[in-house]
Amino acid sequence: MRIGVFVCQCGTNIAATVATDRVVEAARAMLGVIHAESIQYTCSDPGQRAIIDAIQQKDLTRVVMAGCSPRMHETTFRRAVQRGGMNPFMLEMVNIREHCSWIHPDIDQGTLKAIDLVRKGVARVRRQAPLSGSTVPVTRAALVIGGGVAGIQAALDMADAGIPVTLVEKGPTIGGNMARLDKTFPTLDCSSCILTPRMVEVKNHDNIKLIVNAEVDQVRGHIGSFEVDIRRKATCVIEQKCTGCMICQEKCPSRAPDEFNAGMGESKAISIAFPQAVPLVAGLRKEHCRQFVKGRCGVCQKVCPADAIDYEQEDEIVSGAFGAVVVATGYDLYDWTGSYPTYGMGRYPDVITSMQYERLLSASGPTGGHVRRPSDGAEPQQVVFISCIGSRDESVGRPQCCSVGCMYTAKQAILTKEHIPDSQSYIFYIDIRAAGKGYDEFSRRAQTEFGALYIRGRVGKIYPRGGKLIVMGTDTLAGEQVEIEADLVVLATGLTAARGAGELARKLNISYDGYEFFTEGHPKLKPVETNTGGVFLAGACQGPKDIPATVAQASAAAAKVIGLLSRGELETSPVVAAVDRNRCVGCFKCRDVCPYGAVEQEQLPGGRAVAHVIDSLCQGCGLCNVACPPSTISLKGYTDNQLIAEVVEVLR
Amino acid sequence: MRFIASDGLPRLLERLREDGAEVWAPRVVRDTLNTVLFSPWSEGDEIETGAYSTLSAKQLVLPATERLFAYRYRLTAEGEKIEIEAAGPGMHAGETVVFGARACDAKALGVLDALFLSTPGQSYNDPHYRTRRAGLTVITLACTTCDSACFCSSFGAGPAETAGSDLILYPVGGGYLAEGFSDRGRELAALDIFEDSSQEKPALAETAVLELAGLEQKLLDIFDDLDFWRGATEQCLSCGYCTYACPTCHCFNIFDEMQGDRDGERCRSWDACMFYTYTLETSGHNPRPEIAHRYRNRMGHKFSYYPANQGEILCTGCGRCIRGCPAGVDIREVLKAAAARPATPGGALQQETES
Amino acid sequence: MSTIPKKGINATTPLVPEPATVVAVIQETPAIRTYRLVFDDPALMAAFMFAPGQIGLISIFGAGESTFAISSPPSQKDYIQFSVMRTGAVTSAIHELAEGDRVALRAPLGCAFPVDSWKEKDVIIAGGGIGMAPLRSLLMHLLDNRGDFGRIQAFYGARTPADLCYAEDRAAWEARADVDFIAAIDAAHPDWSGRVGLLPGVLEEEQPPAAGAVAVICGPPVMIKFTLQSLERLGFGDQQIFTTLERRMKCGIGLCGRCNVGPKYVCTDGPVFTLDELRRLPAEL
Amino acid sequence: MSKENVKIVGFLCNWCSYAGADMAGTARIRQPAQLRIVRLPCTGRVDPLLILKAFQEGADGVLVSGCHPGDCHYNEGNYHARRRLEVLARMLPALGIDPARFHYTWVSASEGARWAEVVESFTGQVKQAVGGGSVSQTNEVDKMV
Amino acid sequence: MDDLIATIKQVLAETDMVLGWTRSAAAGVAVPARFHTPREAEAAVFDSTCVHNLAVHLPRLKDRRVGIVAKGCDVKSIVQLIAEREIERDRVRVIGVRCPGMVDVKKAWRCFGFGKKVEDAGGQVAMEGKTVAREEILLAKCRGCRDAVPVIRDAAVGGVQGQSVAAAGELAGIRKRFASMSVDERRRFWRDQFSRCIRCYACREACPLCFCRDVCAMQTREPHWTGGGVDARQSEMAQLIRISHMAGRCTGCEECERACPVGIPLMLLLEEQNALIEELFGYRAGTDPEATPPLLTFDAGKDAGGGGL
Repeated sequence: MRIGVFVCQCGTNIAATVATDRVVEAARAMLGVIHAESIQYTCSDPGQRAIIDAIQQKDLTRVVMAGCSPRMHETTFRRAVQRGGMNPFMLEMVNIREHCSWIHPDIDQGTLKAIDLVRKGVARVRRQAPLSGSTVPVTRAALVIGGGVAGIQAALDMADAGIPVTLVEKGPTIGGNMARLDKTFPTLDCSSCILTPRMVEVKNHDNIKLIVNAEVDQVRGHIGSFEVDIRRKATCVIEQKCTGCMICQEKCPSRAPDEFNAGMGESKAISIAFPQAVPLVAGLRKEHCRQFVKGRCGVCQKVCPADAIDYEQEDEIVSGAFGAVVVATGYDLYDWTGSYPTYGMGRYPDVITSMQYERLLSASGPTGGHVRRPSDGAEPQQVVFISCIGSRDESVGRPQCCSVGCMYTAKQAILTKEHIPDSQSYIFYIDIRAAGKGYDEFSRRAQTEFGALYIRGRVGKIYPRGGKLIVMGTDTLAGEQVEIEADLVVLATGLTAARGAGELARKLNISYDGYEFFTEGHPKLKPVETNTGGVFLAGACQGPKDIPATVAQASAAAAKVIGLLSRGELETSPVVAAVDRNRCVGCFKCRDVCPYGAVEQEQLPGGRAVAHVIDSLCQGCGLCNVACPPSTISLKGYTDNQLIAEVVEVLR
Repeated sequence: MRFIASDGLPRLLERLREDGAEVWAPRVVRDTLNTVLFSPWSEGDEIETGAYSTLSAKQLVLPATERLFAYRYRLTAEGEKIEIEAAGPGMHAGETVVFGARACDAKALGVLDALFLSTPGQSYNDPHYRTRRAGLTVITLACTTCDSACFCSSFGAGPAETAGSDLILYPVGGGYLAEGFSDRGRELAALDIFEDSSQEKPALAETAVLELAGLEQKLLDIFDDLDFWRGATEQCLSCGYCTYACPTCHCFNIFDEMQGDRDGERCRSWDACMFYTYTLETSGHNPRPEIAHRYRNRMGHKFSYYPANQGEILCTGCGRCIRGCPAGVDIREVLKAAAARPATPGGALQQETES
Repeated sequence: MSTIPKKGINATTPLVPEPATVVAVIQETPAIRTYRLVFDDPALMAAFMFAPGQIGLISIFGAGESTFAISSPPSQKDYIQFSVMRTGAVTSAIHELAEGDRVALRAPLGCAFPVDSWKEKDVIIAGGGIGMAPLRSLLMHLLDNRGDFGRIQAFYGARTPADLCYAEDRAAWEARADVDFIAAIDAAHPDWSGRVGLLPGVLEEEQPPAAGAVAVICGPPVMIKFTLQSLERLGFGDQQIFTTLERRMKCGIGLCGRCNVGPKYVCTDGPVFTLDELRRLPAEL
Repeated sequence: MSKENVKIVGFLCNWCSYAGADMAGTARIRQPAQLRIVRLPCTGRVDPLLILKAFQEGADGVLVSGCHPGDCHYNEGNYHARRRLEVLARMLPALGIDPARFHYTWVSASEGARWAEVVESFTGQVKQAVGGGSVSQTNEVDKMV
Repeated sequence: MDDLIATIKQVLAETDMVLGWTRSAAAGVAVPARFHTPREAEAAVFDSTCVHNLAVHLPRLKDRRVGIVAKGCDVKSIVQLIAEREIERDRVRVIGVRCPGMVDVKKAWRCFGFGKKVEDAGGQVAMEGKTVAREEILLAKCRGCRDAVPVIRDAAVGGVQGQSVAAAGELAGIRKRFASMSVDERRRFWRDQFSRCIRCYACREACPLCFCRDVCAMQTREPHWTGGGVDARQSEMAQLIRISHMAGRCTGCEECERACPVGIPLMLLLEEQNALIEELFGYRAGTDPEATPPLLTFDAGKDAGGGGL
């Protein structure tokens, strides 16, 4: 063992309160130390040169560098010893500046402490093994899960950068929730006018493969090389043949709910969601189809001019290899009908959700853009909006802000006035949250220009009376009860994670919170990463957000993927956990605590199952090392014996 | 015969202590669940003369852990050097008296002597063992009763065995008859704490007898009968209790005890052939991976190899391994079954060429 | 087995090693390094005697002690040589040693090859991998006393050319006319122009006559297994075949218990055994 | 009564508390000199046995500090640490170790001043705890305590 | 006994063996046995000397189908092994038995002598004319037993439901003394206790949850938590390793303490730890095969601890 110890004086930063010559002298007596010297500025060029020279002349195999914080210069000195011909991890830095000379004015105290720390460093580096990361090849392809605006944006950004992208959408068309919106706040752009061109671009992009009616079935592998099975659900329509002529939908005798219109209209068992759907391909819903329910019909098959109907079609597994995954599964609206008994639990047809109202406002909606209330088709005069349904409401277990309700309610109030000039909108709200650019101005316009009446307070009860809905609430500012005879009540329902988000998270091994929103890698510094390398988040799947924030995050995720996939291979950190196969008892407590899913089961010849660390996933936290009773999984560079030796040496 | 009254015993032991000897005797240990151990005795301590001690008295000649030497790395003018300082026997190096050993315990010392004091050239003459053994006086308590774990009668004279004892005390009314079997023992019996007596020696216990004839060869003959050994050890948990409690087991481990990186000691410590790690090689290979393999070696060592090499059976029938086994394993049952088992063919090369 | 004078061990405290210094380190293969040690006490070094086949225990304080065959010949008085393959904690610590580093050594221990009884006989040596270490000592000893023996054939096998130790020695043996030395690697390799094939096959191709010969084999278990079969086919009897056993050892003097194979202790009754002896031992290797 | 010459081992996570200690240094905030810091990637790497080992090797006090809950660099490391360390802390009296000699806390990279306060106050607490003539003082051989 | 034997025979029909007890002639008490055939099963017994926790064998019989006669407390070990995925539920057939409370055999032998047949009836334990109050001779875990009813069972003998559970007794003996000790007294107490440890690892080997066994860190140099020597400090560290690794896993079966040949009251520490685990996390090991052991998980919101000075 040939250890060199270098004690930096850092000018007088260290030397003023630590007698570096005494530290050098003490270091010389430590086991295995064959070289020790003090250098005025070790990080300077001549300083680094001195280290390199000593390594080469004295054939050093390990170096202890006593100086500033390793957080400052560890990389500098790792590179230096590497230039000297050593493995960079055979360097140990001990902090005798921030943790010693700068905080202890007494030179004896400081010197003694510095010697302790050097001894600790020597003991630790004695037990250090050379480390090198492995490289894993990167598959230059990305998977985007979810075809809403987030998925579309991320897919297009990546595809434009030359990356082959597969976009998987659960429903029959991309576009997501944004495609169902009429206008967007605060500019009142037509939602589909800005979105549909992007949807078409996806369809036509050479680098994008679009798979609709499909979900992720299984995910294997890790950053750089995921293998994903995608299940394409049978729709009884041969996608390649369907021309989107919609004759089948026209002739189909089976009625079915209109999901695109949030249940506001009626559709057919075979249908295309909406005229701008991408891809423009019909799909058949077996549960509503006479052919399947009654066993005879076959109308669509007969009328289809393209011969695109295949009743025998089965689910199909499409497998793909990807270097990275962007999750953009968006949101669903909170289902209020189960938890607001005083609002009728969905029994009053004229109490509707904001998305249903959005469809009533939309020119492509079931009413062609004429606002007519569901019960009798009458045009409402008095419209009551109630904010914060299923959000900011502890009583239904959803304390978080939906972050868009205030704004879209203002928008809908404005649109109501535009559609029905003599109407009056009332908005029950808790607080008006309008923090975005132009948002506050917008919500004020709803009041000042469009006459919406804002009432601060909750609605206690809604009940029908003579063709009207009586809305009873409290105006907490005025301190009085309010009763409004409404023609239509619109609930500003909050945003929840998309159905099945938790299940998808488990497949991808990413974490999610109690509401199944996915957890970002770091709340501040890694907003689009997850704790699983190579899996990124875009849009409302990470938490409620509006369109601009969604698009920004989607582009950010795309940028991360582009950066990742621009490398041919990935170098993994060498400070990862490793398993001693001979001693592993296969209890998998390591796997239980690993936040990154970096531990997998390995079957040894002979049948014994042991833990195996996937280097590219391991982040080196060391949780597994502590969870493993015999420490057969241990964190390289921070082994038990290294830490034990440090403890023993500082206490000597 | 000489006689010592029961209340004379503490006086005898105190006299020995005054003469500079450390005295050990079986005592119930405070704050334990009725554990009897040979423990240092001083005046006023109660001695347990009924129940058997959980551990034998072998620790007085083979301590559970002892230093072999100390090492130091020192920086000298010629660079780093190693200094090695051999340790003396340390514990129990002077006069030591063990009171209340049983015939089986005393005999065991002689069995160990066969290995540790063997003549130079044949094997090894252990300096620490020799020093301690030379300073050890064994005062044996003869057994007039026994329990069902005892089977010393299978080995020589059984309860009447005198080998290894300096002085044997035979319980009689009011005290003990004393008989010396060595110069040291006769010297003690002559002390004025003892008086002459014409009482008869009491009848000694009759312990169970285990048939041992032919076992030395039989254990070799059924060596390859792993089914037998697996069956015999199905309850064994592979702890080291039986080996540590055994008065004749003597295998040890050698390891370094560091005091920081520069200084340390090399120690030897009791080791148990029942541990997996005992024969584990650094390559991961283990010639005795299963409990069955290890127990087979343990039986072989006691009843076949040691008799072949040293002329002594490595067991005196004290029954400690039976009384204290947490899993209720009874060595006698295994040996009986071994005796009844038909021989199987085999040999070292067989396994090697098959593996 | 012949009884060899065991000077070098501290007579009164045989468990206490003697300080020694590394005088040379040779990187033989990626996993094997050869160390040349000298007792720090010059008197001890001068009196040191041993015979091929005997072993030594090297101590790295803190890590422990490990057993290795002596690979230098008795005629080499300047140093005691060991070849060490990296497998565990102690061997890893030994692999950290550099020239000038201090260790401690207990040697010689165990029984040697009974070369005195091989006078006039042909000797066949077959070593595989690290198993060549004791055979190097033996071969050099035989060559030092060349006139005492008949034909000497030595075979040394390894997986690849990079796994062969003792490059200089091999060149010297190949150059000598009084020994038939063949190094072979398991499969063809661009860096290798010599013999290719597994050692048992090479041995059978060379057909050493069994009459009046002894064979010494040392190597990994699978190599020993097939070499034994080859030797049997060539007509070697069990008493003509010698090998060495490896076991985990602690005391080296037949006390601590763990290295026994049945009643025999590898540290004191071995490590050298005849095949005949092994056949009579229980199957526990 | 308090003992001046104490030794304290600190186990600090690299990302928050070690950086916080760096910040205290950069700000030149004077601190008691008895603490020796062992740097780890995460408090999740702190094996409770390390703490017991430190006590056995003669530490008068042991301090563990990591990222605030929710801010762990590895997301979950300090949550696991919190459970492990809380169990250990509560076991200490049964083991015969004064619980005042152990403390674990959370200090972020920006809390240099708070770090200095933690060191100051824990050092004082340890001096107080071991000053009363506990076993460690009466018998140097038996270091655990 | 007939009921037990019949049940074992039934279970044998669908398993490779049944773990149970038989009477040892020499020891006079029940000893563990394996029954492979109905004929062997005839020797099965169950009484208040069936102290052994046979679940200790299950991790070593992972590839077999095993029946096991188990007391309520033994079943907790089985449950915990299932919770830790060490064994598979469907490979084990649990024969729950009605437990009368277990006699501390070592105490019995101290009262009556080794190998004397111990008669346990009606509040008294007796042999050859001597009697001892049953209360005095019960294992510590049986006082205030909360787990007499097996949590899982595939068969039952003697009506495991609704059996009486020994009343919670006052702390007695060592437990009482220990509870009243100061921290420094405890330090000395443990130093004395561990000075007797001989490192035989019977505590570990008898523990059903100590399934690392051959690679256990109590014995290794990698990691080198403690030396291999017999000395109070090293032995204490070795035991702390075990206790630390039992946190949130120990079912309190008391086997380690029973196995300890030198009578170290290990349960003092384990009981303390089990109690605080229950207090902190509401978790009792061995009561729910679906539950995640508390030190393998966390609750970001509810867990408390750490903070200011």
